[in-house]
Amino acid sequence: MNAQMNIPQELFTPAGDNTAKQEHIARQHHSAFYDGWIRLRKNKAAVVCAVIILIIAVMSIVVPMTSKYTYFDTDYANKIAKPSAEHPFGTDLFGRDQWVRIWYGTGISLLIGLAAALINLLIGVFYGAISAIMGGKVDAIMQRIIEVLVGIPSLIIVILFMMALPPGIWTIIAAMSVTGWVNMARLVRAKILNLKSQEFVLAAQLLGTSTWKIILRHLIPNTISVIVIQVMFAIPSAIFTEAFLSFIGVGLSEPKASLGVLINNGYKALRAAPFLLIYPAIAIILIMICFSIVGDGLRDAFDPRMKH
Amino acid sequence: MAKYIGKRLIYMAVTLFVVAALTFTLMKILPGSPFDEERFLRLEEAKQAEALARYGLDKPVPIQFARYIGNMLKGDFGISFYYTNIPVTKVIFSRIGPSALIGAQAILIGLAIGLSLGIIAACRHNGFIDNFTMVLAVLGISVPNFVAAALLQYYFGLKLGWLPIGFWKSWSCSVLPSVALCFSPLATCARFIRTETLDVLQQDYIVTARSKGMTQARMLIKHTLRNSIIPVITIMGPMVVNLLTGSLAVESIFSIPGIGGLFTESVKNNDYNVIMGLTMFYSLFYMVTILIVDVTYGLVDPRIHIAGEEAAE
Amino acid sequence: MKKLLEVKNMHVSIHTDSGVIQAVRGVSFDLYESETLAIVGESGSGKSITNKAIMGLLPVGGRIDEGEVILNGRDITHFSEKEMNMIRGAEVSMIFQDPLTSLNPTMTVGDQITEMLMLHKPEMTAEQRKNRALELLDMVGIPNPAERFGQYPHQFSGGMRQRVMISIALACEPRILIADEPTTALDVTIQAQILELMKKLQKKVNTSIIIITHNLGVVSSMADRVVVMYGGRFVECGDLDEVFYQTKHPYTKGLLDSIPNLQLSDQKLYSIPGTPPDLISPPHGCPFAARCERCMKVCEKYQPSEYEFSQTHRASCWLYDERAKGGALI
Amino acid sequence: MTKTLLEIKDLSRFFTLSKGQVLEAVNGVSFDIHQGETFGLVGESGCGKSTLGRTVVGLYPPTKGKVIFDGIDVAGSKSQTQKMELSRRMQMIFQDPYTSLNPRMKVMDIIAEGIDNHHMAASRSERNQMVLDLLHSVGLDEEHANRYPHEFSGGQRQRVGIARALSVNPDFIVADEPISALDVSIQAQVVNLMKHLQETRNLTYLFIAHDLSMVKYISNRIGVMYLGNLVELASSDELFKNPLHPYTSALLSAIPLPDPKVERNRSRIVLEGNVKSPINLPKNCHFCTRCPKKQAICEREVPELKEVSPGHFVACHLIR
Repeated sequence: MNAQMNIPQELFTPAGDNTAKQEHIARQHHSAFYDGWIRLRKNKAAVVCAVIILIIAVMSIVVPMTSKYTYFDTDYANKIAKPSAEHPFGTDLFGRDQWVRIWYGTGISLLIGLAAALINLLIGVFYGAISAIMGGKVDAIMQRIIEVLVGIPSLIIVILFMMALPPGIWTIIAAMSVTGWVNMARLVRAKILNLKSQEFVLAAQLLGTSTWKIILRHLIPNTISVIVIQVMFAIPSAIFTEAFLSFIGVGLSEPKASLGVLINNGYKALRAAPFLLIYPAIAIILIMICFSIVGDGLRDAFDPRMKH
Repeated sequence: MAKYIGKRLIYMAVTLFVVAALTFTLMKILPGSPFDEERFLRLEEAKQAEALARYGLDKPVPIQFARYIGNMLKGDFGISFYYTNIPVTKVIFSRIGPSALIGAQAILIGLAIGLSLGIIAACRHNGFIDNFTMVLAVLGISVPNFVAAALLQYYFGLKLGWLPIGFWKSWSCSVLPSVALCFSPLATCARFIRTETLDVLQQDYIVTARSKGMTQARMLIKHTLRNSIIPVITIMGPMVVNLLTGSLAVESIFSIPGIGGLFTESVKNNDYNVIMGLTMFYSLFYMVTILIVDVTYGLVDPRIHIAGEEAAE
Repeated sequence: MKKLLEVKNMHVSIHTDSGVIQAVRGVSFDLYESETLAIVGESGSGKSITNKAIMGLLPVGGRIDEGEVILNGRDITHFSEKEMNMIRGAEVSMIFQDPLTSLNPTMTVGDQITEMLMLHKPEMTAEQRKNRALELLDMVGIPNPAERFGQYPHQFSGGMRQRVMISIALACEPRILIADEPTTALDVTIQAQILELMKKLQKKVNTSIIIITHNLGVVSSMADRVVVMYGGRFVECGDLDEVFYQTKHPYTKGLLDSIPNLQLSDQKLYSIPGTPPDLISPPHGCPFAARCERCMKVCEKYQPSEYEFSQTHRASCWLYDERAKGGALI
Repeated sequence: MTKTLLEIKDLSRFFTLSKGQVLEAVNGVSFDIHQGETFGLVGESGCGKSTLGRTVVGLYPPTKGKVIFDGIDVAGSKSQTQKMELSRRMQMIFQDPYTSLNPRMKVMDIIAEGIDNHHMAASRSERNQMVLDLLHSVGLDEEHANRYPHEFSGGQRQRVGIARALSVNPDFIVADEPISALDVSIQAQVVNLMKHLQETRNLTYLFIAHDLSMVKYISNRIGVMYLGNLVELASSDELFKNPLHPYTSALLSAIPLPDPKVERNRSRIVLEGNVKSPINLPKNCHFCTRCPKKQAICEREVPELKEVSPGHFVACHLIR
């Protein structure tokens, strides 16, 4: 108790007007996105994976351009050459340089994954938003359509599409977009329906804000986190689907190369040269891992409540 | 309850019709048909017309479709072009056995390991097991099943020779395919049950349970798992469906006479009727699974009133 | 009267990813036999964390840094989980604020009551446990207990569920019942029912109650003694009449003046300016300094010591230091 | 006689949950609100007071009956100018400080939204100045303008909500439980602020709450609702001194008073049972299942609101 005793007498005088400090906010100022960014930065794994994805994307463009080999040059002289300085990833059955082919294939797979995810995003967001915003009858009908589409085994339909249409990158993307957008539509609709009943949207209506302005200023900004997270999971699943299609022989045709084609070729020559399968396999697994971890990181940072 | 199921059946019927229409049109615009092989071209004109007639391919398309739906309702999916004269239904049912076995084994392994790992991970949050499970789970959903199948076949089949590399001679032939297929259910299950359990552990009734002075084990079983296991039912549907599509590649790798392999085969051989039949089978199986999952969820979770009894005052 | 519980100079901190919250920064109080002690404070005052610390139910990252908890003469502050399990539910039990989420939704109400008996009364047979549970349901005023025994929590209204919580807590006739804002989530008429029930049961089961609330009306109708907390610290404590009528601490005075008096028709309601302190970087002086109209320089620098006004009435405020000339508030 | 700003005529609002299940949130309610007055509306959860508030401002269309605001039928067909005028003169303050502000918008833009909609500011600098004046009038300042809602405490967020409502110089504000999510000391701050703003800006309030003591402090007249019906209406002093309807007296006696001496020696009416579900209600006095003075007639007919003494209305068969 003695510490309290020797407090000087003059401290016992009124401390003057402290109203200024009353409303003061202790923590320094930053925005909601900034908050999410801090949480994301703390997640080391997510940051590392994001960097890896970037490096892969850049390499998949740069390597095919700068390398002296192309993805289709055949060189029957040194078929199935072991990985060497000349051919870091060796050569395949037709003597084609695997180094270029794998990077080219990764590029194609990423392109397909991104394109399919973005198209699904566009259709899904519009469908979900219109269904939620219009509400009533329109919403009911659009929901029936979704319930019917959900019943369709999407991969089977995609395979049939691939058989019916001439193979090519854009066919794969189109095929995957037939029922790929349903998930995004359901997530966006649920989020907007929830937002529509929030009090800040009611307040905006009362202030005379037009429907369009409510959508642009209130609904969309609060839905972005849901959309971004869903895209991060849609890209790897699109890459997986493409690889699957090429593996069962309905995907891209020779000499075009995607990870699926490379894995398929690698599988055919598995006994002779396992490395022809292992390198593309590692590539696709690495991409899938990185996207999953970054996706999880984004969800925990920006929308903690939304469960996977 | 009956009303609910009735409504769902109607939707299923509509979906099946849409799938049938979609597949039928795709069939019609498919390049090449089973009759392009030289064998067919060598037949004279009349013989060709007669063969087409026998398969009803000479009629205008809408009529063919109407007739096809009519037969389908009677359970007749036409006959396979590849396996000449054998009805499609017979072909399909003869090949369900292996697929069912592999699928069941894959799900059982996935559930057993996935659930236990996920639950331990949640209880030891941020402990070693938690991180290990997370790594395993991410790997599980990142390794495509056909890559896993190929590698398993190469190492355990070829290199070490412990297990047969394919075909369907004995039970041991089903081990490698099941393992290849179990990665994705295992991973999805582990991640899901871990998130659900972590969520439940933060609920108020867990604090109540702790305030009753019960042991950690009892609280885990009686209060935590009881609430976090129920939602696992909801992911059973998508899990089974992923298995369906996974079996397409895995069965062709291990050349297993399953319906997955059949589908890939009939795709290569443009065997229209089998493809149509299989698509309908897959679609029906897919929707029945989802219906069973929804109904079980309603029965198991006392809070949902599918059974229709009102909240007493 | 015999002293049941003694809390001495308790400090609790909670480690979260946005920083370490100094939730409780020095609180002491006692609880005597068959008495009702009210712990009053606004959100963030640490009233709930203090009691969860007593029961060893701190959230993840929570830790008792300093201080002691003496229950019936035994120091249970650092009891092992096993030892605490012997006490929880048997000697001290707890009921919580939100009846809608405090019961296990997938377990029948009957099972949740008998479970408490199973844990602490192993000698009872299943039959005896069921009868005791039915008796408890009737005791807390739930109509036709036999039928309701097998039903699930979602089939009960808010008020009914709180009665079930009480029957669970009192199943083993504990010496102490800690009620954490038991009626905050309920409507006024239902709240009156629950408060009457708790008073009736206290006499019947002879248990002491610690009621945690921010509603001074509930305090004046339920409590014998009051402890007021602010910013994680003890501010004032004493008998009901002492705290309400001879209020010493400016915060308590401010709280009392912020509530409209139904008898007066044109009363000017006093409102304490400013907002509660952020306990991640708590003020090093008196927590109420920033909002106190009689704040002195010393209040901003040093945490006030305690001053006694009667055998039971104490307050922690520099105004009552002899060097503060002005002295008493009223 | 002060001007009547708002007339509510036999207003009903039902929600059809599913076939055969109709939720009668508001059922045949009529009362007027005078210019410059604070009309308190109290009742327990599920009595329909929030639904009534939202129907009055036009967020929900009424199922039956009318809401006339200064001569304009709120739900009727209105010209564009009338619609904009209504959206300027009627505003609302919400209960939950955490969901009533858009988390992705700065406080400056939240408050300025109304000003932009009604083009009340000639230039951007004038707009910003108007926002700063509004912030000062609710006890906040420039430091808060560029911050986001998640950086504020509950009480401060509520004040931003009030500033937003004031931004379009409304005449009438519906406050839907503005203080029930706040601490006691912060409640008094917000209520005093609303009272001050009422005097300086000549506002009329419809103040909805379940905390009766705070409602008495701020209201001139108080209406008590039970399961969708208005059961009693009187001036706030009259209601507390001489409650007529059995439910009102039970409600008042249930309030625990922060005054130990009074609490010790007062007898309390403790109602048995709890509120019925408002779905498919029978045509009778809905309080009959819990009313200590219940008689046969109460279970057969719906009592109508009668003026038993000047300004004191009650809906109960026992009181003529």
